[in-house]
Amino acid sequence: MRPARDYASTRFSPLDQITPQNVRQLAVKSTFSTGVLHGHEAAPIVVHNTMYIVTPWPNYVYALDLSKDGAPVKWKYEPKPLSAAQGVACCDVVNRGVVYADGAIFLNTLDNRTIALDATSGKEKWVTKLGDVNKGETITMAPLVVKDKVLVGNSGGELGVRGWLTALDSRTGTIAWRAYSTGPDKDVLIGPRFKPFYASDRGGDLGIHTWPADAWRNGGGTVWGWISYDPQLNLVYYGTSNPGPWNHEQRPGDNKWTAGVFARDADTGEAVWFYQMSPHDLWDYDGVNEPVLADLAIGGRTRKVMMRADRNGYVYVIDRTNGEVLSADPFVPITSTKGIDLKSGRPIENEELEPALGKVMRNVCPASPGGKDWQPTAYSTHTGLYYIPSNNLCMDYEGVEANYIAGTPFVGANVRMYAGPGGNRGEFIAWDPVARKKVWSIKENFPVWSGVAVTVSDVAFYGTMDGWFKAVNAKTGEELWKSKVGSGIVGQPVTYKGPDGKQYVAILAGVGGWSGAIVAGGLDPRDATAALGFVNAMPDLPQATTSGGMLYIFGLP
Amino acid sequence: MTPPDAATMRPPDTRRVLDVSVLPRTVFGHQGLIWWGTAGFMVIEGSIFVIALVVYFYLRLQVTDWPPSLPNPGLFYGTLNLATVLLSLLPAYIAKTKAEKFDLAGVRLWLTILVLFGVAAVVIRAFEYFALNCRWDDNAYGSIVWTLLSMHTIHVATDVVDSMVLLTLALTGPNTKTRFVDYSENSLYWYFIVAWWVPIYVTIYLMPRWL
Amino acid sequence: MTGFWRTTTCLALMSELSLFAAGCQREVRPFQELAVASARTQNQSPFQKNAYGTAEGKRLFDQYNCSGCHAHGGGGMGPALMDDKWIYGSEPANIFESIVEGRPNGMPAWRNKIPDQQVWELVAYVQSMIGQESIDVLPSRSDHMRYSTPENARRAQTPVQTHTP
Amino acid sequence: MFDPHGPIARSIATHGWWLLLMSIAVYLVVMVALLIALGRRRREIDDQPETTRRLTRNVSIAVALTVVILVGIAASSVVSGRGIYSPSGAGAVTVDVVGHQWWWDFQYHDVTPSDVFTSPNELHIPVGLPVVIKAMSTDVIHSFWVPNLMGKRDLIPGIVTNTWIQADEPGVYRGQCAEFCGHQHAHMALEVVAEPMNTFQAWIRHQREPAAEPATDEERRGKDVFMQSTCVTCHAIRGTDAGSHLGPELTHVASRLTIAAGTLPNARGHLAGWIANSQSIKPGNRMPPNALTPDDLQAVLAYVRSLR
Amino acid sequence: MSEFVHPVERRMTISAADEERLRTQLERTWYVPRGIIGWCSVADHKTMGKRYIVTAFCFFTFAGILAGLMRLQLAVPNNHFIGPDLYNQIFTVHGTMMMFLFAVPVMEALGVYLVPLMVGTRNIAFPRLNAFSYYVYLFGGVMLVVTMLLNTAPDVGWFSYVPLAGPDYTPGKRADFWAQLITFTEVAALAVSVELVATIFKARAPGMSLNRMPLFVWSMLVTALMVIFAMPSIVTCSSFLLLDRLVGTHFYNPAEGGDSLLWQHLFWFFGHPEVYIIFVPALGIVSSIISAFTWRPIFGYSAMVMSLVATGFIGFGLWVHHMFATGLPALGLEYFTAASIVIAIPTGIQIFCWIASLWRGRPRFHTPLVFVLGFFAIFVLGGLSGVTLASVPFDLQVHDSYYVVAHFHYVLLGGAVFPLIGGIYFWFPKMTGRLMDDRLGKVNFWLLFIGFNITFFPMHILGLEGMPRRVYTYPDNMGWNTLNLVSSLGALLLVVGGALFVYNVVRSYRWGLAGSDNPWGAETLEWSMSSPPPVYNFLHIPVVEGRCALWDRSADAPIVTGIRSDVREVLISDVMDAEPINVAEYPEPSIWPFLCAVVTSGFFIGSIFTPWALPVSILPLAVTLIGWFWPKKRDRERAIEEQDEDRRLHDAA
Repeated sequence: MRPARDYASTRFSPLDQITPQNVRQLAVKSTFSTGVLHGHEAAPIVVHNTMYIVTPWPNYVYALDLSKDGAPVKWKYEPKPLSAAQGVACCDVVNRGVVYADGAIFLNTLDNRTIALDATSGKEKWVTKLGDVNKGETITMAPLVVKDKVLVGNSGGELGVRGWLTALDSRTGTIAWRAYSTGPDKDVLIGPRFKPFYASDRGGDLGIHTWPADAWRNGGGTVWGWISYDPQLNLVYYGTSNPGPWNHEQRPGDNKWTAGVFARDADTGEAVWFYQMSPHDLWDYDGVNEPVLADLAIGGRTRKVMMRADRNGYVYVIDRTNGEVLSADPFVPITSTKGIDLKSGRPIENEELEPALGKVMRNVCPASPGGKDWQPTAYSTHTGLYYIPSNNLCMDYEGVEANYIAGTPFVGANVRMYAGPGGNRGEFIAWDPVARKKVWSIKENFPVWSGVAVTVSDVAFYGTMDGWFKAVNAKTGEELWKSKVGSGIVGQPVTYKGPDGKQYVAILAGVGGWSGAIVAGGLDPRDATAALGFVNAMPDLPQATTSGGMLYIFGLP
Repeated sequence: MTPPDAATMRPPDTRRVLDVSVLPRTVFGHQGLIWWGTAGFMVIEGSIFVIALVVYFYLRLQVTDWPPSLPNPGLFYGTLNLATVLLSLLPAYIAKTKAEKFDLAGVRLWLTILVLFGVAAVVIRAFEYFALNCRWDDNAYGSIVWTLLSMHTIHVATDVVDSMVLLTLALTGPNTKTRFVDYSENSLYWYFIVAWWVPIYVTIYLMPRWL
Repeated sequence: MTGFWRTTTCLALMSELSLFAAGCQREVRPFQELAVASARTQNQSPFQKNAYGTAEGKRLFDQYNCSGCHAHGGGGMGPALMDDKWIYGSEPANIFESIVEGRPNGMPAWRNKIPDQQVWELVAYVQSMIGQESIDVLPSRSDHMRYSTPENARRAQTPVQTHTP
Repeated sequence: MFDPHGPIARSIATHGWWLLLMSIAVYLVVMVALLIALGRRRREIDDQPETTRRLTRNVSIAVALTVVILVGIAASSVVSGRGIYSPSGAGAVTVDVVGHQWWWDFQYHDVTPSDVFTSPNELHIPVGLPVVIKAMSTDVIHSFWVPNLMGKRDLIPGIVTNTWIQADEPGVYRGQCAEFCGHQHAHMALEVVAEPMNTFQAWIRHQREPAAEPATDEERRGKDVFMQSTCVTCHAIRGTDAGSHLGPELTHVASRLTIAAGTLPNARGHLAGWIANSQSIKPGNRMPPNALTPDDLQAVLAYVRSLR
Repeated sequence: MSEFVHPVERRMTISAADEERLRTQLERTWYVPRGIIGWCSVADHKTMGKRYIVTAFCFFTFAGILAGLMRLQLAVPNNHFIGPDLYNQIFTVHGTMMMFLFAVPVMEALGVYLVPLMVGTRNIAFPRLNAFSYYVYLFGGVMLVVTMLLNTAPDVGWFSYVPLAGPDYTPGKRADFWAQLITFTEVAALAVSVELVATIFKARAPGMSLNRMPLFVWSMLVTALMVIFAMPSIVTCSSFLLLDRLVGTHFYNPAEGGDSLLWQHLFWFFGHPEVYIIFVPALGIVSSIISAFTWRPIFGYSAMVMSLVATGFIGFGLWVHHMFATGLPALGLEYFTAASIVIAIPTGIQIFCWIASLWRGRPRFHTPLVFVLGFFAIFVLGGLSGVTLASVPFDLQVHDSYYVVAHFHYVLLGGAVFPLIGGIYFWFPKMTGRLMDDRLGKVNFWLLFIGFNITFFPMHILGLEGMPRRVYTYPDNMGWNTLNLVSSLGALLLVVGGALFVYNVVRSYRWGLAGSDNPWGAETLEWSMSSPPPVYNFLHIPVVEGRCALWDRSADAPIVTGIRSDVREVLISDVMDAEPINVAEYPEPSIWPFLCAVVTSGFFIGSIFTPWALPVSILPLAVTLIGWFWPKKRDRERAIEEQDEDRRLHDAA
């Protein structure tokens, strides 16, 4: 139904046929080549015995009929997005998934169109153009349908785009409201209901005043990550990306409302609260990571919380009713900040590392992709653990003057990344959000750039960039099973019950994305700053995998 | 006093003379001229080393991490080289004493041993470059340690070649007495090179661990 | 004997002086002499053998955000430029066209945004990224983070066109 | 130095005059002594032991006097130096002085980030109040120097240093880069406009505003040409899509006294020549020649001239 | 000292025939080879010294013409005569050439020529090294001239501040040529300094103890020692610059942990002593001339020597006064103010002592002395403006303005070039055997003196009015027009004066009055032999009996015998007392130093373009060096002689 399975974005499946005991018997049941080479970050979704997958640009949508042997293609939809859109997609031309609601499949194309397709026939129902490629805007996120609205946000924080979240009428495609992430309060949809918990977020038109004059017009804060929805409170939660440019000296101030999380009324879009994880973000610590909603017993009472493993390396537990941070604890080695001051909600910056023009700051951890980038976490109510696919990367960072030319990158930083302490570039972490500590973890050579799925039978699935699809015991972290697939995995595993009533696991392989850019884009590792510095950390990836999109469906015999 | 007159300066027929024919023609050490040339160049090269070391510490003050985003240099080969060159002081010293006694056989033997030590030092030096764990163009730290090491390597290599040439001369002749001064000064220069390896070794290998 | 030495000496001196001969053109700084109109039709960057033009190209490569997509040759949003795979050809005219007209997979057209003589400077620099310039013209490192071996220390590569437009 | 208009310059000038007078006096004394030594009537060489004693005494006295004078100079130097290093009061405003090849950028600090603005090549300061300067450079070493107001401060890439400036009378003071910085070191000048506090504040308020909207058709067309041509890749105009800071910001360019870093007075004709081919005026500068049609050029001129 | 053999003092009869025989043999032994190969093989200090001086003056002329071009460009505001690109090359080459190819080398050249004569020895120590250093210097200088002619000349100022001179802001090879020129001249200057120090310390005639050394020799000693300690600094920093540009090291890249101020520290740690390296020999010249033209020893010899030495030491402690405007901590700056002011004290002492010398003696106003008097008038002014520059607040105002240009031209032209030209007038008869025209000389002086002051005095005022240095043009409305025009007109006079000097030299060389051995009646040993000096300098090495070698010589002064005349033997003496302690043999002329210099130059120039120049030139370099030191026929003879000698001694025993 949705990439994240539920509105709370838990990726927690109640299916229990696959257990730690029988998971070793998993075998490939079906495969399907997408015919596209770039990073496949999408989650396949299964509705009415049909699996829908979306590829990276050119954003083909395939409907596979699971009820037939070999899952043949039911229909294929080609949105024919503009070729030029590839040139403004910051970190590979990915797409993170489609969503199904009311007989329709909703698709975002790279060239800023949201398209509703008839789920059975693949016919276009409506198309709405939301942004302009020439300004650097793209859309890579998976939409979310809440009631009668399709929520869509844009990408392009590295191109001086002004971020927004737009709600479309799911029947007609007309724009219901649009909430910008920078600029005057009326653009941000800040009104009388806006009650942020922390003082620094209160005040009029902070989206203007916390920027140098006019800088908010190309200040980033795009919404390219995940949206969660709490039906009880009728609030949607989503994060805003980094402020632009990366070079912080060109944007003194807190740069509201970037690198933070918004809670908005699902119907009107009015902002209810906002919390900024990285005010005046120095290191491209986007705030787009998925808010995972759960009810946890904290301090003796059950609190409605939102969990976020943020780019800045902290696991936040936030009261989702008002935006109060209950705890924030590092889950990866951190040097860029010295902790989170829970009183003000602000991170304590490490002033020694504050980047200055023309000076290389060394050993900044986590690196720009953060402790965890877009790759979604999972939360199992059964184990009470929060599963984080994380990166262990540090970087050298030099601020340089960024030059705004519409439709071209607006970054202003030279970055080279490398493995963090320990030398492993990734780690799969099980985190106890109540006890605020790591329970177990599996070190991975490459960053864990795939999403996670966990089942009630305590099996957690994730993939690695060198092409292993793994199942681990969700309680102990014991590796139960793994299977090598054709390309590195940067997608999201899903598990579903097939038409035959059996439980299946599906994953899209196809290396790419920011971390896989060296393979997907054929980049040259001799340049340490290639792909904004990520290539420097991944020079050996081309030896480990090649590109190519392929769907794998695993099942028990 | 009146201005001097050329006429008064004409030498008389019988003159006071200072006969220096008895003076030695071959001298070792600072009484001789060669020593001063060698010393002059040692002072110049020593100044360059001092300045390079000063630059090292100056650059150290510019940054917080040292070595910046790089591992510390490996100790093994540098220390091995230190041991080698310190040991080589012995053949150098003996070769020098032999030279000053005009003992050609001794010079040949100990100069050969000195050359062998020198070659060993150069070979070990090649591994030291890998033990630095950085390239010269990585950052200023890499630049200065490569420079320090290379400056010293050039000195070592030059003196090894120099010793080889002298060894050839010792073997083929002609071995004039002044040639023995060359053999002696060669050891002096080798002392100089060895002596500089100590502060450079300490700077390259130990300073990153201490600072 | 004397004749031999004399010849040796003269040859040595002449070879030293001949090193300078290459210097004449590569250091000229053509601030404005460039005939823009004629430059468009030619297949040779007027800055090709010119250190100043190539260095200006390097500066512009950063300032016009070329490095935003192509990084410092390693690529990112755009393809790598320091490897030997040249999608649209490596002739100066090809590169000029890529910059001015853009290319369909995302390279924007810079027509009217970058004046021709600066495009030619960029062409010269792009060629120098794979060492397609004489060594006395290739740029060295910048006063920035070290990202790669400086252009003047890279091994020259022969570009291969990988795609026929 | 001859025409000081600020406390630093005045303190330097006072000190300098004192030094110069002292030097002239010493020079005269030495020259007179020399002349006497040369022209002294003497029959023959004066080799009396008594002469030698007298000479020794005189030389010793001269050396002693030299030492005294030098100590005096050193002391005076330290004293007048004190006033130069630290401002005489709290700074009225803090300005980043950023050196570029070959122009200046003055960025005015403010606690509210959106009130930060830049004023290329023209530094406005309130009369009678110290202004704190943070000196920095983005490329090579430049040196900030306004002879009538203050001494030099080098702008060194990678290093930020603080100094201050103050003018006691309203006026326009010319400053120039004093450290050789490449081709156009000669044409890297700036204007310091010292004005009364209320004028200064009005100026600040005006500078904070976005650019004026084009009023006439020609100006509108000029804006279109500007936005679609080379201009937009280097210059920023606040309130429009032009956001590049490679060259000086043009939001209020028409209100400035000069163009091209003090090279030319800000007049339409100069501006036209500058846009068409700046290389003939300031060879080697970073602005390329622009092959605009005459109509387009006029339109752009009209637009740029409207950015008051 | 007891362990040493002492020379035997006795009386002996030396007949005229003996002397004639000795003369013939010495002439044969110390021959100066002829022919092209011979020309490149010369190892005689006088020949090399003259070549050095002539070469240095050629570069002086070239740099002077460049200066003339600059004044032409600056004569009127907004001049388009020379564009910024060319102007920057011109002023860079002018400064570089004057400092590195004229001022330091010409002073050392004078030392190469005069010091062996003054200390009473037959040649400079390490004569082949001396030849090598000359050729390296020559090739380096030619390289710079050629770059200027090929539009490839450095354009970053003689100080080459990074990052402007770094790889990012000076593309191409212009700055590399500058950096490598430094290497050329430093190699040459350092080698010469070692030779001079060794000559002065070890080859003095018996009796010339340190406290009897002529002041000129003292000044050369101080200079040579300053070179030895100062120049390594700039060798290091220019090599770092070359490495930054060629192989991408990061010494001056602040982003990667380098520092652009590092350059300034290293450069000025050399750069300030450099000024004294140029100026101290001039002090020696002044002392020589004053003493010769007053027929009196210089007043206060000890004070003069102490001042020279003090200048040498203090010169190293004040480099930061070139960096007052960089924003270093104030306390440090004040220290350097104090140090910079302190150096005025030794200079003052010297000025006062000279005045006292003039007071005591009866000056004879020949051209050399007139130039020295001009030196007083100019240099004292330059020195005083130097004291003002040491003061931080004043310096902040006038630093990098024309005031500084005026100041250092007063110090360098007035303090070094005027005495130098005086020195040329003074020693010309010794070098050539002919006197220079005195009347023309005085006209020459007045042209230069007036031209100089018209050119440079207005620059003081321009600087105080705020005109910065190194600008290729200036606006019209600044009130600088008149003074600049005046200055440019003055430069015209200077050019005429310079031309007249050249004319006088050429004319006197061909047609000048023949001078006697000692036309001025001066005191130092170089005046004791014929003019020009014979190839072996001294028929008999003299024994010095007092501070003024010739004036204090008694009628029965001893001479040295027992030095072989059939090989190039020289007397080596003790450092302090010049007690003879042994005899050394100097090498024959050889082509190898020249070839080695060719290879070295090839390496230096090649390494501007590629680091592979190093491996490529190692082999030829080794070949030429081994050839240089490889035993010659003479060594075989000598080995046999020594064996015979040993056998004889053995038999006798």
